[in-house]
Amino acid sequence: MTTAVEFLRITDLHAFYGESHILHGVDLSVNRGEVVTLLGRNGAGRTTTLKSILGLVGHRSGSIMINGREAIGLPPHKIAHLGIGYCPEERGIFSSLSCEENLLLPPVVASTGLSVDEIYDMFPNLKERRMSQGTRLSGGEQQMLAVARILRTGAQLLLLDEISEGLAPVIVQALGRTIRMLREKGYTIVMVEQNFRFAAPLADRFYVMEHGRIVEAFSAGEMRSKMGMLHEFLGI
Amino acid sequence: MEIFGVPIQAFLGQLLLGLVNGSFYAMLSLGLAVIFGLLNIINFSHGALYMMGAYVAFLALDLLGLGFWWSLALAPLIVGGFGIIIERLLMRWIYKLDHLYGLLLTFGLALIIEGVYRYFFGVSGQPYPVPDALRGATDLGFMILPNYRAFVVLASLIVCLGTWYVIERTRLGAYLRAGTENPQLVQAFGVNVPLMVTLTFGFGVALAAIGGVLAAPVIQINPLMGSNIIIVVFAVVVIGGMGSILGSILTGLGLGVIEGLAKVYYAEASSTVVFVIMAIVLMVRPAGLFGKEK
Amino acid sequence: MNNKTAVGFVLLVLLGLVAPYTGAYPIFLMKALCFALFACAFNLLLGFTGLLSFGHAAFFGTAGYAAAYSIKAWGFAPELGILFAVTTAALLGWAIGSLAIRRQGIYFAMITLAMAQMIYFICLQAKFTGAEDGLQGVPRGKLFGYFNLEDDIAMYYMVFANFMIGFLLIYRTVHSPFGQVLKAIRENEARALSLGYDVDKHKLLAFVISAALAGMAGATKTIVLGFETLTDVNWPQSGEVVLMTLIGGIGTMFGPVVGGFFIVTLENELADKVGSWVQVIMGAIFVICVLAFRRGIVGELTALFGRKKDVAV
Amino acid sequence: AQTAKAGAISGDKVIIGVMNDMAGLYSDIGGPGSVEAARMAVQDFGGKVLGKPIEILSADHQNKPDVGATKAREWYDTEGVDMIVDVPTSSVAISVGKVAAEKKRVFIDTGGATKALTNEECNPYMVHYAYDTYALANGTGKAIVQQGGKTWFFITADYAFGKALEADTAAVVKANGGEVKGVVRHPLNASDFSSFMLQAQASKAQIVGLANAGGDTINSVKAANEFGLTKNQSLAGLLLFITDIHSLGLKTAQGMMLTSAWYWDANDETRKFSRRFFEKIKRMPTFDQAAVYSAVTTYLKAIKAVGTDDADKVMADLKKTKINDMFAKNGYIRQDGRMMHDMYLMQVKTPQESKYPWDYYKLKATIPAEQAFQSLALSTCPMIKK
Amino acid sequence: MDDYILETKSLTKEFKGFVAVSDVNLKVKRGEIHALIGPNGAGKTTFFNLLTKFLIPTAGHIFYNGHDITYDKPAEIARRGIIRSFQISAVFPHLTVLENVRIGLQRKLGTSFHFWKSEKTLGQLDAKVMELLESVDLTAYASAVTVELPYGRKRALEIATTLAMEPELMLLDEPTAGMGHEDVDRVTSLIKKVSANRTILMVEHNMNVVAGISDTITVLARGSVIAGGPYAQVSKDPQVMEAYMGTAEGELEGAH
Ligand SMILES: Nc1ncnc2c1ncn2[C@@H]1O[C@H](COP(=O)(O)OP(=O)(O)OP(=O)(O)O)[C@@H](O)[C@H]1O
Ligand SMILES: Nc1ncnc2c1ncn2[C@@H]1O[C@H](COP(=O)(O)OP(=O)(O)OP(=O)(O)O)[C@@H](O)[C@H]1O
Ligand SMILES: [Mg+2]
Ligand SMILES: [Mg+2]
Repeated sequence: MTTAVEFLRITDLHAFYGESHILHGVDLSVNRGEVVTLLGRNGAGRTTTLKSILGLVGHRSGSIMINGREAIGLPPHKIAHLGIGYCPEERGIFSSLSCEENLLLPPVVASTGLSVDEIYDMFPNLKERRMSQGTRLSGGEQQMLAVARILRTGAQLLLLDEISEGLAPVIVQALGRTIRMLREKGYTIVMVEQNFRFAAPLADRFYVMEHGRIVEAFSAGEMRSKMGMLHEFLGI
Repeated sequence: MEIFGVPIQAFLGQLLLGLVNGSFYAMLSLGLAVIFGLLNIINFSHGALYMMGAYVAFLALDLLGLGFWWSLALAPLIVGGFGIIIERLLMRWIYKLDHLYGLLLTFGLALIIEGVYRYFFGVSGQPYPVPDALRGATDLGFMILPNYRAFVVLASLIVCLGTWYVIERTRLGAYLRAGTENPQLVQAFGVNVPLMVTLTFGFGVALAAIGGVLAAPVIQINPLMGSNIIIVVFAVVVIGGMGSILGSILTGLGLGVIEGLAKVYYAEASSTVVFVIMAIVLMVRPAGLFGKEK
Repeated sequence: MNNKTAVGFVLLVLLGLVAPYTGAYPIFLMKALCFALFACAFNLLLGFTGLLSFGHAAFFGTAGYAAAYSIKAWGFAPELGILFAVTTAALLGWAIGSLAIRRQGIYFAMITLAMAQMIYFICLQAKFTGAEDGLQGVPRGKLFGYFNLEDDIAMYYMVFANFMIGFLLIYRTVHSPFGQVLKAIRENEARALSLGYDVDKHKLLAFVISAALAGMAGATKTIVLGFETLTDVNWPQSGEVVLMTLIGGIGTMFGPVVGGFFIVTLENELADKVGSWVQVIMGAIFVICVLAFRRGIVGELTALFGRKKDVAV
Repeated sequence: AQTAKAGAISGDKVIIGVMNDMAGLYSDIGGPGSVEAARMAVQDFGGKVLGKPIEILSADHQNKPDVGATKAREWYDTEGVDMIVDVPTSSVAISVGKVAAEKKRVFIDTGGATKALTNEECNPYMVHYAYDTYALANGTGKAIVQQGGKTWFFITADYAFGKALEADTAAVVKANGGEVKGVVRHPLNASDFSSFMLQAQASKAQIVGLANAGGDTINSVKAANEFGLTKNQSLAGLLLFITDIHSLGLKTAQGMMLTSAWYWDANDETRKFSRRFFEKIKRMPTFDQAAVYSAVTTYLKAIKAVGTDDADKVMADLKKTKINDMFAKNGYIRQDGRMMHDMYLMQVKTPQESKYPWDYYKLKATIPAEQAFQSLALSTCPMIKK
Repeated sequence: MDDYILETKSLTKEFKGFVAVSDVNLKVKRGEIHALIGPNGAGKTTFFNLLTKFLIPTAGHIFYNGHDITYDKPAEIARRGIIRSFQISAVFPHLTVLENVRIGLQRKLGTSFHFWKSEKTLGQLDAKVMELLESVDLTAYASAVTVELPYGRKRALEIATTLAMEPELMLLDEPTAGMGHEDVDRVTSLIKKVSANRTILMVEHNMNVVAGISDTITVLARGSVIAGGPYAQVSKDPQVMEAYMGTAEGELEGAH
């Protein structure tokens, strides 16, 4: 086993939307090459955690170290250049851009990204609808595009929010394969997932959130022993 | 040969003159569209900024002795710079609010700018000569076209098409279009959106300023020149629909021409014709000629 | 009507009844009441339907002309003149409204502005308006053939009565089944549509009511002052009513009243004090309100006295 | 305190209110300059009349009749203002006139152009002092036809004011043997006049009459120059102030004909006044501002003559005394309130002819008062018994 | 014998040469829960949009209770009793929960244009509102402002509002998308509960839900119907497995 290199460390993160205090001191860390999943109920604050990493919330405090750099004071566009790719919950496909323009939009932040051809091989639907206006794609196609888009940029840390939502089983399986492949390529991934059955076999470690706090952390190996707790928190 | 009782020569002449006016509409509505795109603000002060452009030309000549060409280069920079200051100082605070507040803020701004200019320059207007190089007129056979007017059409076409190309065909344009829809996400991808917003506002304002400089030699420079034109430009924008850049350019030119023809056939109605067309377009195509339903 | 609204309401009525005996200038009071009603009518649209009309001067002014003309040329009694004017404004509201509601948000604002500008041009060119001279010397006449309105006090109470009628009608409209649907439309138009509501017709009705009441304000003002001119149909007047509502408090019941009085007073006071700076000051108020004072006077006050933000006073 | 005894001054002060447009369209014609002119008049009068102080108030009516009328009421009622002067913008002038009649106080309008003030809207307390649309149209039309400008084309602002100017001018042109070749009516604030210039050019009329005002006139002149119209045709401005010429510049405006009520550079008296005025305002006075000076002086003289500021007595004196000052020679105020004085047909100098700043006009003809203004026979003023 | 509430005949939708829905003949039996499934981009949402008039069909017809409704307007459709729920939750955020449902009931009163009446006249509806809230387990929240509700509750509220319209036919587009397991279960049983006396047509990717409550399933792929019938039958169809699952082994169970 190689020694784990810490890629992301969040300490005592508080986040606010306007006056509402959403995150109350989140601590978590992710090592290079790991896949980590955040679990929790609707509204637990998982999306907010991802957004806070990128500085997309109203106000935040605490510490966010990305690859050894403190990101808490940086504006979002600088944080992205530390090597982060973000796939938002609501997909964020641009309607005034074609499918392909959407795909090519995010600036490349490192040279290690996938090529457009590789991406099209992975998602044949997108190739077919390449010239279509972004939001004319079906819900699922948009979801694929949102994931595909950040694979091109070479970002090493991927923040994926509910990527399996609204996808046909066949695509969900394909996504699972993609994640595994990305992990093999050394990408670091933080996923937020509602779909535990999708996330369970993929992740190395899990965090469980509740009311803006991390309430549990365990590794894939400990999963069996934690089922009772998961059932209590998530009704799984 | 006559067209509806007007000799064809005169008809062509009027068509051409309409195009000149259309150039101003096009340039102003383009500026509005660019700003609206990224900031989601209808810039009510656009007319006032257009007026400022004309005043820069006047002052450059009056105080510094700098001629038209200098002004054409300076005005967009100065007024655009002013726009950037406004954006940084005022606009940023209202992006998260309902878009109507943007309209109200810029309306107030227009009142202030206009009021200040009235105070310092009075209302009776300032003279501005046609630049020497463009003096005189060319006999086109069917009409005598002042060279300066021809220049206005050409210059505004170049500016407009240049803008169109950048926005619709380049990567920078793609950022702009994407930023229009979801600025947060574009920023999360690593694009410096606040800077982009500021510069875009500055650019839209600069377009207005260029319009002002171009207008200076042909119409009276006075503090009210902006508010006279801005409402018509709003109508142009409604007719064209703010959806497309090319749309605002074409609508601007087209309405200039229609208005020009109205001046020949029924001059009394030439200032209402744009509004009538707006009403008709709204009945047939609520989203405007080039607009997309949201 | 909740308790605090009721208190405010009683206060308003009392103030209104005793105002002419406080030494305040009667013409000024009447004028201010007319503008307050105008702002309330406008607020029905902006505050309670979420539609920003930038052309409300069209209704205010057109009704003014209708009243002035019918009274002066046809010898209508004041009440008939007002009725005629309100009808005219409502019809115009229906015509402009049908076009404007085809678009939303900023477009709506621009369309109303442009249509109002067209009305301005028509008023400028038409014969019966007297163009830039205006329609002057409109007699106040006798209300119901009995009350001589030449008497300022009688006139005042008629204006106040008009104001109260308008104000109560707006209150009723906001708190009616119709008002509920308007609120729903403002919140989520697509959902209201899918629940089977004809959204456009509801918006149009709100628009027409607002136009009619703006017309009532305009007609009353004409009778008070005895003339109607282009100023009232021109776009700065549309801007002014927005400012009144904004500064008083958008979406509050009493805000526009306060705003109306505030601006009319300001305009009057500034007239012989600051000379050419009036416009700049108005502009600055706009900017300040938008940046730092969005709830307006009444909104801020209610917030100060610890009410919930969402309460429409 | 309304009915003052002979020898009494109401409120122990004479208060004069200068009301006009301080920042809008007409602010350069009157505006702060009028206030200054009124002050100069008071100063020249010695600051006191019948031993009582004279005070000047000023207000900006913002071109809004309701602001003007409300202010006027307040002035007359609560501030004790005895006379209001200036008031440009026809609608405001008429409504202030109504207030004056109701309150029975003096109102001398110098800034308004509408001839309605001495016709259907006339009243016993109102004087129309400087000019009106009839005088402008009539003076210019007649004088030009007499000088050989027989064929006319009108560019008219399409509303009552423009149409009245056009109609009055056309009538006098025809009466003097001229011909109207055509008319084009443009909407207010048309901004681009090139298209109308083409039509004017095509008409081949000798004179192109501009029956519009302010920015419309200026933009017309600019377009006329650009299209070379002035090579073969002459422009006649029916309502032009010296400030308009200033803003056009002589290069553009040269050769135009126009009628003016007064010119600063006419004689030593006018020059003396104007130089003093220029010291303060940095502009030469317009005829409106000169008229304000004259009107205030005339009013104060009348008070002195009758020994009271009682409006009825003052008005009676005003209507029988001749006015002789730097503004008017042998002027008098007619029954309908019209102040009768000579008008002047001017031609704008070429840049070569102009020797010093503001040296803009040369006198082409003096139009005697009786010819310049509408005759009483034509007046629709109800006070005139026919 | 079979009573069909909704029937489409050769329904087709083309977008600039791309056929999203192609010649679909679908029959929905009265009183059933009918699920529409299929891979992403199959045309399910487009099909829904055609039914509710958000899109105009290129060809084909739609019959509802025997009437041709192909060219009706959206509001007319709603008045006929076809109500659709949105994929993104559609509530009136700043109204209370009670008012939300009442808006749904209010239309039938016929007073929606009555600006001269007091809103107190709406009080007569409150009993009915509470009944509806009861049925979706929201009574406790009646006076809460809607924005403050948790996600799953908002969906429940939306269903209550929809029920207030007394729809004969409810169209649900991915009703459980983005929900946690608890909420999924809550909403599933809710759908089952309200399906009494009415017909439900829903699009859903969660196979547990589909398997649990639907009576009939239609599978769409590339715009065409490839299979239809009860769950047991459809889930064994190799073509469906191929198109939907990606693997032909095993039973159709879904990734959830
Ligand atoms: N823009 C916002 N403004 C105010 N509050 C917000 C905003 N976005 C989210 N919240 C609140 O923050 C809390 C956490 O939301 P978050 O989106 O992080 O939850 P989540 O765990 O991702 O759940 P979900 O499964 O619903 O996506 C919720 O209570 C939500 O209502
Ligand atoms: N307005 C449109 N213009 C062009 N193509 C469209 C339009 N709307 C949908 N499409 C295309 O039609 C196809 C079907 O889309 P639809 O949204 O109906 O799929 P769906 O079955 O709902 O898929 P999902 O399960 O992913 O939501 C997609 O390929 C989409 O790209
Ligand atoms: Mg989330
Ligand atoms: Mg779909």
